[in-house]
Amino acid sequence: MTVLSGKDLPRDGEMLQGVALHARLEATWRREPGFWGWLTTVDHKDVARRYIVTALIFLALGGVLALAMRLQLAKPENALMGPDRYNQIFTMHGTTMMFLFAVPVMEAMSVFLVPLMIGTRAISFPRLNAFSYWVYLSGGLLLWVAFVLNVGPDVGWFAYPPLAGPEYGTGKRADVWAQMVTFTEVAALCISVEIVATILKQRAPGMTLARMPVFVWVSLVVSLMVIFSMPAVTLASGFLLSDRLVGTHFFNPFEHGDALLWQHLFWFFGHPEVYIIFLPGAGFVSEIVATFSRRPVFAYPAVVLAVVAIGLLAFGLWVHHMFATGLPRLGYSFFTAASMAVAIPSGIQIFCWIATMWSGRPRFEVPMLWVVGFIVTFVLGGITGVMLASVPLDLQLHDTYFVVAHFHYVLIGGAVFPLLGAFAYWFPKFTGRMMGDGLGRLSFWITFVGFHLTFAPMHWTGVMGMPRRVYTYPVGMGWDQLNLLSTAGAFVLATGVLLFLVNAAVSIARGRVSGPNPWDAAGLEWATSSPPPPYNFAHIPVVSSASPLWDNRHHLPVMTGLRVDDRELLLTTVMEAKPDLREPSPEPTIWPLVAAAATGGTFVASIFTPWAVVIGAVPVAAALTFWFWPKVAPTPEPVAE
Amino acid sequence: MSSRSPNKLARIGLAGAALLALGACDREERDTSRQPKPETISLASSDPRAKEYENSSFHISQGQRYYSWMNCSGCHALAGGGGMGPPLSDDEWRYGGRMEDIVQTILKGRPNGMPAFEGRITEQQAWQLAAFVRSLSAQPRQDVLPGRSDDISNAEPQTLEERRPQQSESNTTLPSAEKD
Amino acid sequence: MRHALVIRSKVALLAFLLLACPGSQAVGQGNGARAPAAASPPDDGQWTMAAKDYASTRFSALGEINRANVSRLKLAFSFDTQNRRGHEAAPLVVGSMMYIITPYPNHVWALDLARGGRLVWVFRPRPKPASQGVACCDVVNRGGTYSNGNIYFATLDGDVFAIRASNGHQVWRTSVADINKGETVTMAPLVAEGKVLVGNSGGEFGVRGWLTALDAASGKLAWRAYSTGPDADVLIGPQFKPFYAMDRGKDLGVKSWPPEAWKTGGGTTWGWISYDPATRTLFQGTGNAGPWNPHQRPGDNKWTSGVFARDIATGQARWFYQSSPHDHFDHDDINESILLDMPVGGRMRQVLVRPGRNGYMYVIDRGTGQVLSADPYGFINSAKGVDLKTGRLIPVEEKVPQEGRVTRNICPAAPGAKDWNPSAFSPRTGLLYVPHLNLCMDMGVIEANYIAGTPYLGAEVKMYAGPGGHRGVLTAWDPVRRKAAWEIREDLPLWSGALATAGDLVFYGTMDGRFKAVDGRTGKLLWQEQLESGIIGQPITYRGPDGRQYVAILSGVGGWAGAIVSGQLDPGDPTSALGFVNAMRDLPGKTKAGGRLYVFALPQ
Amino acid sequence: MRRRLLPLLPLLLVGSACSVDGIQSVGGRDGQGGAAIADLFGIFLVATLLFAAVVAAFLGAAALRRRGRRADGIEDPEGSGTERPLKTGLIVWIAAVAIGLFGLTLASHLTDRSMARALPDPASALRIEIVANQWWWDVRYHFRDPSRDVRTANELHLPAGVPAHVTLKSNDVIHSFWVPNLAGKQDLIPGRITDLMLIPRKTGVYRGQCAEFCGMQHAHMALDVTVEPREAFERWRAHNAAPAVPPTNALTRAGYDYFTTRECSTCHAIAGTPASGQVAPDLTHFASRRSIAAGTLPMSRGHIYAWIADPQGPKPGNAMPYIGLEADELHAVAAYLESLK
Repeated sequence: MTVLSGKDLPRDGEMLQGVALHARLEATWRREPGFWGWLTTVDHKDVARRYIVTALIFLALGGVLALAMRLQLAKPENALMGPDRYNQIFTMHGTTMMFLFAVPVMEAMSVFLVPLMIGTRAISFPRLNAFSYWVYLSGGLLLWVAFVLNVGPDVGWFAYPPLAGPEYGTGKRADVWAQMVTFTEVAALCISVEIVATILKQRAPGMTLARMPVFVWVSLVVSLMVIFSMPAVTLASGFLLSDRLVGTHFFNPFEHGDALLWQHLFWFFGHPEVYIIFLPGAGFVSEIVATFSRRPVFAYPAVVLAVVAIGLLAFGLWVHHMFATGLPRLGYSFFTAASMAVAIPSGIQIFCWIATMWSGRPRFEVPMLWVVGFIVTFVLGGITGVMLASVPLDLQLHDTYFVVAHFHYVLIGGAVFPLLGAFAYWFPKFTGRMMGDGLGRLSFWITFVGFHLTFAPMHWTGVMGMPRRVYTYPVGMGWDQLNLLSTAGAFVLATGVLLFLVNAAVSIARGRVSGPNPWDAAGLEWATSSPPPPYNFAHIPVVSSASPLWDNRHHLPVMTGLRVDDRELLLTTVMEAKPDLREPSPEPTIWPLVAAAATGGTFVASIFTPWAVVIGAVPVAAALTFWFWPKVAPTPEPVAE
Repeated sequence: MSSRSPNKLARIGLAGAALLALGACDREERDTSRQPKPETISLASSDPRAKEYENSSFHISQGQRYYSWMNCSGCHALAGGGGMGPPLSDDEWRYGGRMEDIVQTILKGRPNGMPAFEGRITEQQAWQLAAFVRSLSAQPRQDVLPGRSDDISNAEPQTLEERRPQQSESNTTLPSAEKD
Repeated sequence: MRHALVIRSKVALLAFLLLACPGSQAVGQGNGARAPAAASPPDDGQWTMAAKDYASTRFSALGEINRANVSRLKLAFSFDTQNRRGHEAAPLVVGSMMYIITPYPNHVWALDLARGGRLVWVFRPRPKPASQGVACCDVVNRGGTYSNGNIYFATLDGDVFAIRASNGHQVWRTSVADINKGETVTMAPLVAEGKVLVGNSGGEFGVRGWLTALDAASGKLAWRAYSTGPDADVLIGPQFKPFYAMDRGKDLGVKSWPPEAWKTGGGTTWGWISYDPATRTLFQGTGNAGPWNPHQRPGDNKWTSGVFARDIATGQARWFYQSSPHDHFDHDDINESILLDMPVGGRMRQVLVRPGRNGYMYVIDRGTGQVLSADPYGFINSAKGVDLKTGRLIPVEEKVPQEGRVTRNICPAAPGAKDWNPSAFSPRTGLLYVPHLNLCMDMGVIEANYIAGTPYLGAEVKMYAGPGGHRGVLTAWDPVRRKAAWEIREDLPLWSGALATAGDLVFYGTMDGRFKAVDGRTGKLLWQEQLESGIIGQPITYRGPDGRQYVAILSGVGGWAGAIVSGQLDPGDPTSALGFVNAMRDLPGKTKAGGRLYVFALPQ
Repeated sequence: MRRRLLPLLPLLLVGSACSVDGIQSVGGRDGQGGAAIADLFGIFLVATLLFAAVVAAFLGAAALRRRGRRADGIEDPEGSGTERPLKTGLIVWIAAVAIGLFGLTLASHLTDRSMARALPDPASALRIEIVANQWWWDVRYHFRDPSRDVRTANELHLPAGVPAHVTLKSNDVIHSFWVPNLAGKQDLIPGRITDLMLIPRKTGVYRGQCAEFCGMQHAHMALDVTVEPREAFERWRAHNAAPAVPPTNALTRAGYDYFTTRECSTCHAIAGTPASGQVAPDLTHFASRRSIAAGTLPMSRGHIYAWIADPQGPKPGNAMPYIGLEADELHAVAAYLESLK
């Protein structure tokens, strides 16, 4: 074997550019053809699109459940469904929306956008990325197949023991829930690790931390939050499973297990979870506002610091979900203060976005409509949030429809509205086509009106004493009209979301072809074609400002020298993003899918017997062995002189 | 859980998903219906109602609740270990161990001390109790059984805690009036 | 303290040796305590009641078998009772006959001692089989009593029998208990002043406890005194002069309970009754309050877990003392009361000595019910002591069982520092030989449901060995100095009674079947014999028709402690046998079920 | 942009909802502390709406300010001259938000503390123990003399103006005790004992409901609360401490016989009769209550019939079994229960 010198290897550069370069890169980075290629792909864009489509399907399913609940609650003493069915449905709604829609879709957006925004050819750990999708899909299937088979969890998305424990959580319903959590946590943790590594080590040269787009900052903060919060719920659901399956006593009060331990662990995850869902929304809004106001976002450092502050504060609030549990009263005040303090960074962000519009020249395209809808709704949700942070008020309002109204204002207003805006905004990047404008505006207004029609009345029903999670309510409590209004609103809301999806479907087929940068935006993701090629960028861009495409309108500087015959990435330094190393990126492979199937089988079987963990370890180990098997005779690579 | 043999468990584990798909609907049904299951009198060995109750996690959990409420646990102990009454967690059945035998035992009583519960509980409750009783000796399907109940554990006692007798002053001396 | 015999001087020892004369009713030298003569007449070599005498001394003046020769003790004869449940009874010896009462079905075997224990007759009372289902702690019987030519005993289903001792023919039969309510009778009746005194068992079934006096000649009801309810039912009248303020007031048996709860409040009398002929007063302990869950019965729950002094003629109460008001731990107070006259605080007092279940050795004035002292004789962490000013036990708050949450390390456990198995008092040493337990428990309570004839407990209990890891103790207690002289630690709980003899020996048995004789002064083990089954019975001694001294014991493990063997319970469930099984998981490996009388004597 | 303000209007109306006179209404001033909470709610509402209005105005102005001036060029923030005033504005805004939140936190804390301080010594209060079960409330009044204790279910009678110290326990899963007109909620957690002080100010009839999801029939776990003058409460107490009225005619006697000897008495107790079951609601004065089965059905003869005949119909999953009474038995038992005033 002859050792090749570095000069002999094909690299991009003056010798190799244009069509020839594209052809070489295409050959190196494309996925394998056909169904096999579909199964084995490790392209972050393929995986992210898959994630997004799957999450949207779960959104639709969760939405259908919501409509079913609203139908049941449309009138008092309604006999549409019994308590057993209703309890499964509201549990499935919450679980689906939180675990199968909101978190995955936000992470999928990061998986798609972050490598493009920071100018790299692939996400780090692309096989892990593929693995995470298959695991997520297995978790979602487990939950929904179980639901169809009448084994849907009926213990609430929070699954408080002892109700979810072995004695009162009859059958396997709670096990399905707990194991589904394990699936989605594994998937989310995988992605978070990838995102953090990608952001810290793969930014385009010159993209210092201070020049990162706000959305990349958000992705970094959110991923770190996932890494720190999700283990708590994984631990908790593991405890619950072992309580249920092998008779441990973590939550058995009789043997000094503690039902409140669950609540602490769960909300230590559960509260950050809310910000994990909301913060990407803030990231979307920052990008959209800047683009359509024709100026960089106002007070970028303040916005970034606000994001980081929310990420930190999120871990100090969990007890405000537990004010009624009888913990020492004085300690509550700390959590009240911490909960209220979140309003400060949120307020900073709101101010900065409006200030960006104020000092820019806002163009109210469809994504901007969603942003304005977001600001209005989110501020209202924030108001009720501040109220709920107060112990005396929370003790009255906790677990009433007031809280239902609050968190739908925050989650739909604060996360789904920006997400839909983001879909409209990046739709050309996903598909290469523009999303229809007229239908887009119509769907926004219907969704917006439907949303408030649904959830605004719930403030009253809550204040008038209607508790959450009831499958029916008696006549004569004064809740009837308000509930009917909410039900009507829910259908308007659903119509709006449906219109959005129809618009998307139509636009994929027949939308206007967009070109690389239809909005004339500043971020690197707009520097490549729409949709981007498998290798993202022919040459790695070089960045010298926070708005590269605006500051270098005519010629974006690039660097060259990456190999084109092998998947090669440029690694840069963590702080300054100076070129550091060249690193190979893995090839497509089937093993993530096999490993995910083995892991999934193990998880599912361990609902029934603890031995599944022992037996299942064999196929999992085998799949991982093949996955990590070193390539035969790695292409020789001389050390740079 | 110790009664589960690895073999059996392995089988269940591998067939877990299949089981889920096959029987889940019945097993998880929260059948709160008013009527006891319809009866078919048959000379065949097993009452067809037996499976319906025994393969239902809901009925077993109801039975578990009644086991405590109807004071079964007072004689037969919480996990069926026995006491005033014979153990239920073993494979010995003085009066037959089939579901319908146990229902008969519960409803009609047995001469050596088992009281008759007919008229004190409903037939439905007796079937649910019987399903739970059989679960104590791990006879029904494993996938409908709870891992444990929220009761006292059979773990080793905690003897590490330092045990020191409590003392107070007043017991060491006689009331002053008595010191004559 | 083991083997720490207190002999203050050589002079005392010399004086003792001079006075100690085998076969005579020697007066104790060690501390001045002695049983009142009226309640403890001179020994006639027979054993006519389980406790030997009305003072409940379980002391025999026979001294042929003594410390020097006991090691040569050999089996004289044995007899198979054909019953494999727990044998807790004391054999009776009257003249040349021995009578044995077995557990359910409560056969009475009459053996001719003159002919080597040959069977003369057997009486089969045929109790209702259903009674087995309401016997809390194995289907035991604690013996009969002989009086005036008749053997009196009670069957498990609550029938009291008088049968001719000579031929076993029934004289009368009176049903006193209703098994449909959960009532059974397991105690050995006491016959005094022409009255047969018998009480019910069933504190675990929500019964209402009582003590009944039947006319010994006819079996007709003389009186019945309930342990709960209105004063008229409890036989509280003008004679009633309790020492402590907490026991004064009208209808406390109703007022110290939630409405109606006294009707299912327990307070059964299933243990030992002592009788003082001098004052014609009987002393009767009452059992635990029902249900076990104390939160279901706020209040002091009079008159459970205490001791009554009653006029034997009318049953009218004279005084009452409650050792465990609002009982938390199933601490019945039915243990034996030993009548002693002894110096307390410098003057002789007529007292009851009661090794209480709650772990305190009570010394109570027989006449007034005043507690003179209460000292722990076992390990206690569930109480801080007894307030002698108010008479109240001072509970430890953190050991009170919680609803829905187990409380750990409650010592003593539900069977107490000592259960039913009686102590013996030797006037020669002045020591009380207390066979007792060293068990602790985890206990949590839950709401109990009352269904007549089913258990009414509301408790989840798991017992285990107390500090030190041993489960049984034989303590030689000096009631005058209020401390233990010595103690012997036994691995298994001591569930057998003790016997003291003028040979300065103490006999007792262990649950793994060892029948032991130890030195009454030092506790030194002098002799032991491995029997077929564990011993939970009461040893006796008597002078045979041939004039020699014999020692007899029933072997046959069972009872609450031994139910794991006699009932073949599942050691995997810690709550089996109300939690006792957890402490006895090793017993099936150490003994097996049995039922046999063993009689020992010195070789001729 | 006034349309964007429309959604704020409902929030404004929330304030008016506080004065709604519901029997299960958060804004009630019927218990001590209720007024303070309502005031606090008002403070929060005004303060937060003020901030929301500022945001809305700013947003509206920003949207309208340069609308229509389309250009493809990129704004130079530094050059436009708005950057400096906006930065000042940001600092002012942060300060305002921080001060506002501090004020609200302080108001909340002070309200909470003052309510806590205003609570009387539990030892002097009426002692009530409430044990939650799936899905009903077991209510016990404890007195120094235990024989005066009162046990009832799914109802609470309180003397107006007298503090009641409620001890809360759960027999199975986590529940939450909530009578919004009187006080905030408090969870009942198995293995723990929690408590709550109720100080009703105004006589009336209120409704409480379980506020923590507790399983199948979480929706049907209510309790009726009657706040009455002290004398009326004392009468109620005395009446409820007494045993049940004996049956007076052949029909009720037949019902009594059935009840005390058959399935009913296995779980239910009626004081003064042999029925002593402890695991289901005490029915001693059943007919004097306002509702059946924890607020599931209003109390009436028809509903008593309906409930006994088919308890799983209106409240599926509850522990009361279908017994299958014959018509005459049903008639008798219902008549007997109806006589238990």
